Amino acid sequence: MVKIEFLGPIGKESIELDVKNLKDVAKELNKDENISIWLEKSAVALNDMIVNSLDIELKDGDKISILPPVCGG
Amino acid sequence: MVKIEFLGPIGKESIELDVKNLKDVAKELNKDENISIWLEKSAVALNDMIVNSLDIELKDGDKISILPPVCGG
Amino acid sequence: MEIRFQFYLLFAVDDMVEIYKGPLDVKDIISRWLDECDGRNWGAFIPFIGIVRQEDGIEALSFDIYEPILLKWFQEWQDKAQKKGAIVKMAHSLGDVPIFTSSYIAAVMSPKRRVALELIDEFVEDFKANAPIWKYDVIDGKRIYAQTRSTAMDGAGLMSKKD
Amino acid sequence: MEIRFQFYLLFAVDDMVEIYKGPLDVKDIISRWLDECDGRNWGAFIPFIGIVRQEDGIEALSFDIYEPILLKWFQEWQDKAQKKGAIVKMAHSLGDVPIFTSSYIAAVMSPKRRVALELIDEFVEDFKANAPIWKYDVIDGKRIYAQTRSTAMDGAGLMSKKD
Repeated sequence: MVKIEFLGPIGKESIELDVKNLKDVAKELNKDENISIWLEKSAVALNDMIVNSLDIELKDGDKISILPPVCGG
Repeated sequence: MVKIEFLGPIGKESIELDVKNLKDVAKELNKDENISIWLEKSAVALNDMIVNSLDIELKDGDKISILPPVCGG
Repeated sequence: MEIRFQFYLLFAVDDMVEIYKGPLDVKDIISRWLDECDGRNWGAFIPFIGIVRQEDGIEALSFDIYEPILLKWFQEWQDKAQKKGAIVKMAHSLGDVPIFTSSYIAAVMSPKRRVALELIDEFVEDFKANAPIWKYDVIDGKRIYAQTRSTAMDGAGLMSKKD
Repeated sequence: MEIRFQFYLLFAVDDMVEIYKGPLDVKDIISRWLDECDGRNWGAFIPFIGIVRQEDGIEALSFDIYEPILLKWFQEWQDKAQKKGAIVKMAHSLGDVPIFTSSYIAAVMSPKRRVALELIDEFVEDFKANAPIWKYDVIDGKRIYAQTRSTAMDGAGLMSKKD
């Protein structure tokens, strides 16, 4: 199982998914319209590292974070 | 009479000259080697305004300042 | 700035990143950072102090922070600064920050003036674009995501259907 | 910075230019300038703090200032800042400033971050190039003109024989 966290204004509780790679996570998340509208402008982190490809295998216990547009300061 | 001030490291007392324009001042100052070596790298102010031309007539009481290279901060 | 609030430090990492609950005590933070400069032979110290402006009827701004990625983002900047002989520092607020108070201080200390001036600019701009912090306007006690002022982070859209 | 010196304000012009005999009391100056920000709806305050470095065996730097032209130079920058909705401020030392103490603070207050970051850079750089201030190294109590670090002002050479 991998854990998906939705950060900041997405305002959704974390979920757990039984998936093998990041592509599968993307596929699952796009099924929910309340999430998919955030995805086009959100960055993705795997275990707190920003990733730039979906071709990444996942292992049990991995944490994926969805980071919507930011504005610090 | 116009007054010539030598600022900062030039370390020379002010002098007074009986001249009619800035060109005459330049001519006079270039006669003194201890001053002329500063002139090529010094800016010139007339009554505390930096000037960019020597074609300026002077009147009695004018103050000319010679400003050598600066380094504030 | 007149002190009308209590200041709560939540955590500090290696004396580099400080996160506070609510507004920053600017004088205290700058004063401590100046003390750190003392005798260290820095030639230039430039803090950038961000203050919450009164506009669009807001009473405060409010912030969420995702600390693990913030600290990684910051460490990369510290490494970049160190290569130029400089260091960077930052303080930021979590939660509500009333108008006219400070939510953000970034700073550079460097032997050289040019390095410091360039670094503070790049550091603050990249902070705005990529630090994992989310801003909300507080109006009538409600927290409204500052969507139009927010910036998609580098690499955003990776999971978008369109791809 | 630990206060080991007495601080002497020589004069201040319209709360914008402050000239001190000897080193600057950085905390006091920054603190007062922050108080001036309070409630004025500035969004960004950036001070640049210049500190005398220990190098080449100097015990202090020393400064001459020609105030009339400094104030005119400053007023032009104030006008430039005002057109962008910002203000600039500065404090500088006259005479000797020991190593590890501050001789120079410049600052920008602006509603906008970008304006403040660009202005502090331009203001500090033009200060270095054109403010009528002369720097000396103090070594063994002697005052030596910092010739190689000095910059000929805009328009220099007007009276040179070569022209």
